[in-house]
Amino acid sequence: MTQGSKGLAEAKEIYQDRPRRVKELKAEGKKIIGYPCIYVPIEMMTALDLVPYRIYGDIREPVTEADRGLQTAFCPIMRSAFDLGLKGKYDFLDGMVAAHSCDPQEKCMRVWMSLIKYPYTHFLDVPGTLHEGSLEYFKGQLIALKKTLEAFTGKIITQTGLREAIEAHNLQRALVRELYDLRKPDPPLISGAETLQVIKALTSIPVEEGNDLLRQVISEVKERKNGPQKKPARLLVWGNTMDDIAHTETIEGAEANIVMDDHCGGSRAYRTDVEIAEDLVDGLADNYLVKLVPPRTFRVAVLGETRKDWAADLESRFGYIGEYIKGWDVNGVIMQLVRYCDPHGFEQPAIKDYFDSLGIPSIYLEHDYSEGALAPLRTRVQGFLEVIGQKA
Amino acid sequence: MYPLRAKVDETYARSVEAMKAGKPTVWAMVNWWEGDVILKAMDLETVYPENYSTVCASAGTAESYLNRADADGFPTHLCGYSRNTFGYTSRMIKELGAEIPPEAPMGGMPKPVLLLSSDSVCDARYKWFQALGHYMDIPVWTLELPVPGVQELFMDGVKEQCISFMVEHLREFVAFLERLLGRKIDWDKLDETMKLVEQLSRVWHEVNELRKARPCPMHGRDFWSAMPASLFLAGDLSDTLECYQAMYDEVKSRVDNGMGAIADEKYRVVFAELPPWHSLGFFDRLAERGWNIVIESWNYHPPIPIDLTGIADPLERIARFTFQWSTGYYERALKDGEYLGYMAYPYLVFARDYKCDGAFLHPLITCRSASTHLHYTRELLMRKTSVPSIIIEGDIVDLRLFDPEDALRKAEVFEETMEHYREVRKKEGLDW
Amino acid sequence: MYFAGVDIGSTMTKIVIMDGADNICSRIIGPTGPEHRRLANKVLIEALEQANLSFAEIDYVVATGYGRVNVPFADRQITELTCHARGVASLFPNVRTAIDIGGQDAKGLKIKDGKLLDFVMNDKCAAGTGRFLEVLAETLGLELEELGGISLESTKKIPISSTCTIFAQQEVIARISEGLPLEDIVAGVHAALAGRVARMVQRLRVEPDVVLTGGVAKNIGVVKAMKENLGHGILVPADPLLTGAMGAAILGKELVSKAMAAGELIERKERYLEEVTFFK
Amino acid sequence: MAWFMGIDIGSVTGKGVITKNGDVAAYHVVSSGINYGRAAEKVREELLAKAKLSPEDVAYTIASGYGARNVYFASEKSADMVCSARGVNHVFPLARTIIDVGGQSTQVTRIDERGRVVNFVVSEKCASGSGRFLQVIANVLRMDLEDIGPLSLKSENPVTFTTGCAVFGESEAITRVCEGVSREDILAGVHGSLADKVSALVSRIGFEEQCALIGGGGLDVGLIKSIEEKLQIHLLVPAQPQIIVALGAALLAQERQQAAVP
Repeated sequence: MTQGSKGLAEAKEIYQDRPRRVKELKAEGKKIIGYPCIYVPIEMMTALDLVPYRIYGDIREPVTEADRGLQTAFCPIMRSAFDLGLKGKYDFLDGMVAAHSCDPQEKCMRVWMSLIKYPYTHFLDVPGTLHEGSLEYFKGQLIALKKTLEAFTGKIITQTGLREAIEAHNLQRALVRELYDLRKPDPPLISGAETLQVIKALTSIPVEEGNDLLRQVISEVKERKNGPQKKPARLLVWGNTMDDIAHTETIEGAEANIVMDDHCGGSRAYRTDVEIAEDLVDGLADNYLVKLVPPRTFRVAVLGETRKDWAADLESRFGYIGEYIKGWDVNGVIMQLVRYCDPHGFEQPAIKDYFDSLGIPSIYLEHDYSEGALAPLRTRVQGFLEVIGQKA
Repeated sequence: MYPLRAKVDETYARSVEAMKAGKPTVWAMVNWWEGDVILKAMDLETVYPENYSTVCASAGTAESYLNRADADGFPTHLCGYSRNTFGYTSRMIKELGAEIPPEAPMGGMPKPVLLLSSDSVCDARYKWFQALGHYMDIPVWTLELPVPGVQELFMDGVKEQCISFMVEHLREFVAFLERLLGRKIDWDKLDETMKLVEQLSRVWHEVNELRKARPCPMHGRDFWSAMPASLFLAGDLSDTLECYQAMYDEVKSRVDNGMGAIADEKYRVVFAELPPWHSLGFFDRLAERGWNIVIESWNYHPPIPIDLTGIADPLERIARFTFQWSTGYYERALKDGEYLGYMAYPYLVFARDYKCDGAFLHPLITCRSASTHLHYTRELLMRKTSVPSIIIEGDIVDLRLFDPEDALRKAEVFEETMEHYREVRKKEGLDW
Repeated sequence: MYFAGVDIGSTMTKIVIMDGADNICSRIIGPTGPEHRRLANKVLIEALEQANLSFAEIDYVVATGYGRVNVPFADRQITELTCHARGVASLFPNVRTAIDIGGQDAKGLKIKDGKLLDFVMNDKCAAGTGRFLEVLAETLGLELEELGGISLESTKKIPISSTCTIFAQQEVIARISEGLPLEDIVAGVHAALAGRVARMVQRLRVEPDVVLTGGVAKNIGVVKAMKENLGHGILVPADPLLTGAMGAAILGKELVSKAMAAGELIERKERYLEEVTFFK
Repeated sequence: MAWFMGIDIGSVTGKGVITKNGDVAAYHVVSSGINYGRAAEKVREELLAKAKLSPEDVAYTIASGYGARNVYFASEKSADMVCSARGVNHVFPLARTIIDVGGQSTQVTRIDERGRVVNFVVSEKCASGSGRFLQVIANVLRMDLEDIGPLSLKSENPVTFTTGCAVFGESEAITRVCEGVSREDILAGVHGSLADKVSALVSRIGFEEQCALIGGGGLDVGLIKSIEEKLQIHLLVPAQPQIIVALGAALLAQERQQAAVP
């Protein structure tokens, strides 16, 4: 075992018991702020020495309380998270910042904040389009968030403080991208499951600790001999939020390596950096509204176009995935959705059109947010791999 | 009251004529006046796929469209209205070379020059028009309606930021329309149109205020038949205004003469979401049991009136008007510590102001955004005013889902529940 | 040379043994019932006896189907999707769309030149599978085999609106109590099943030739209803249960001959003619 | 002194009760089969025979349950929640919550001290939350419904049932059998998932001690145990849990008849 070999093991540990670290920090007097998705600018929390802690569901926990506030036919991820909230599993939080990233989350978090009162809550509106006024409005929303965070902590977010926070999170983004680059070789140096554990760990601890963890993992992964095996299929997983290794094992249990992903439990939050602009909030607004890629934002090839071109439209919406496919030498795409997701659901069949245009085989898998819902997918995945094999 | 319903049907016929006459038509999402007033002022014939899907469902053509959308690869869990429209468009474009399908009810929806979506209320309503690009290269414009948090709206400057964002956005939209149509907007006409909308909405609001009377003079069924004229701005607006005024007089005289909408008002009930259109007769059977629907679905009501006089810019009046629709209840919500200030909270206000005995909540299975908040509404009404709710599932396109027999069986039991909570509210010192 | 295809479904085991010239030496449909599923080895012994072969004489064994995972006497596992496609194509070279309605699932396969291009699958809801018919036959007190004939008598099929099998069952009971004609109810049941499967398969853009396999393919009523739903003629193999096993045997043969042509050594597992287990 | 009859035709069994002065004079249970009308008649004949009465002796009859409309001889119909409320209140005056695990659906009803419905909730249009699920699994395991409860209690490590669907619960059970999982662990798993459904229903309308369990589910000690563990309560279970709705119907019959006669 090399010196850095604690990395993956530690990531796994945190993954298995996420609240452990923040509870320690809370005991030391730190304040923990929950946030449900990647649209929340956690830099502002870091700048105030608050610890951002991402809220997930738990595919192993039966949902028994959520009906109090949500119907059954509803994003099962949010339903599960909300259920955990009602069961007191998130009681250690000192506050919650929600964002209007998608409709289910907006509605769910408004209900959540109404039923469970935390010392601090804030709701951040996110415009649906990228028109001229959108950025300015969103900036106004960020400034409002800044104000309530300051009021809650009784501290001021200084330029230096925010700059340092942004730099720390940009460093984290860079390190994550470095980690993902280690999946370009064949076989990849790190598996999809391991990557998922690392990402989930990062959303459970302060940014600096996360960056140390990343450095350890990267050096360990580079040196270790017992990495993933070479397998015929190199897959990209596109989807909403895959947050449990049960998701990846369904695929990597077969003759495939997941070498790249594009979903909200994976690379998406780390794809782009926050620009250090003169007004730092401008940089944040630009990254969180414009640069983030989830389909919840309405994108067209040309703003205000009076003549539409579907192909250009697809390129403008999915072009970055095309880059992934080239860069990571992907030979198949799994479009994996935890069901009842409108923003991603409506991308079908458009995104399939796009993959077809690249000549990349793709398969759409839709399942409930439970471990057992994944087992039946195995035959589908293996069948898909056989289809790829025939093409090869 | 029915002339108002007829106005909507007219618009489909008119849009078809318009297309035949080479005039441009628009497919629009219900946008709560934000875009409609402008379309109206620019003489654009507009149809509403959401509304048209209801028509298809009642006419029995929906199923074949749904199957077609399914076959084209759209996930079946998506909004039923959207899948109906995908199927319709697929048939029109892929099979009939942009000709209106012969089986299409009410003359059908002609191929549009513009898809006007709106990001208010749910994601489906803009993702869906974006996805129509799969069939036709039609420009899409998405209207922005900001939805700040309840606490956050009342922070310094936030509300004005929302308004100026909307105004700037609408100015861009007008410029876009002018580019698209190659003609300028008539600002005076826009101003006039908006004035009419303000007036008829105010009258329509007053009509519904009258329903607070005991017994309630107007049943939900009459609301449903009259609502579309104000929501879709169908027909000639000054006619519409007169219709609503006539309606006001009729309802007022009923109040003055103590006339109720039903024979014997035993239960004052608030109804949520779209009704089961195909079996509205069901409400008569409830009426026989003394159920009066005294108020319903806040989102199909006009905004609580605000004073817009003295605001010269019609775009700003539109912005404030629509924004008031979605945030008009926020102030009271904040006082109650409730953060779902628009979808669920208004029902609490209804239950209190209309002194309701119970809530009839009607989730629409394939319309999640219309149903998401209903379970919470149940919780909210019970927690804050001890008003019980009955939840009976239905759907917007699969009409079989709503089972009147079963619903009636539950309604009968629910009467004991309503009786019980009447006592509870008395003990709590509430006056109904 | 001899090749065996072993298709272990959710309720029965199907085995085909072929020689190098694709002649079928034996075909066996094994004991039904979940408890017996582990005894696929017994079915193979039976098949070997029928073909007068010893296990050692089988050059390659491919296992497929629901229970393919831990088959101690198989050289290789291939999904039922690929195997069905291959098996159907061997019988109908022009097949473009294959539909297999099994006891616990339903599949749609898009095929070109014998190769699987794309597929859809339902194993989430029983209402789209053969189980739907089993449950309702039971309810009506009929044998599964009787359904098809009876439904042809129908003059006016009664729509079954319930999407869930259990509630379809309640609905059927209600219809019977109303004294509606049996044949019309059965026809309604067939239409309901066919409608669900057709919608799923249409995602593949159905092209002829269309082949229907699985136990349900023996039901003339369902075949008729599928035809009405898809607007294409439906081809049904003589032995609609065996296409998966056939495909498995053929794929086995192709693997071996491909390896031999390339002068490679075909990879074989240690094979034991023992009970199948289902532990991971 | 008049006699009153309550008939409850469920999707699986038909039950009937004759009362006199609010006491059970006779009760009977048959299988509903596929003809509810006939099932109702059969129940009635048996009841009259047991109570040694002729049809005229019965002053008023109320029918309830899924097949209520097929009970042609009933004076009127009433919803099962109302009947179960009356019935439970009669047997357990202190009960304020009723869990009714029936053949086709599961219902939670809250009642007041007079046996009137305070609030209620019915499981969604799916059999997964109903006793039907137990029946299906019992068939797979080739067991009688009566025997599954005691066996389930023996379970060391229950399997988790992942599918909501009763039919796929069946195929899941089949798979487990093949995997060699013990029957008690499978049964305990089914009981666990049913208990989850029940507590999800309870979460919607709240809960008040004491709580009664009725319907066919009340015959299943395994289900009783898992619900008690899930909700952390003690359940009141009548000796004949499946006839409570019929009993309530008979009591309601008396109520209605006395209301009718001035």
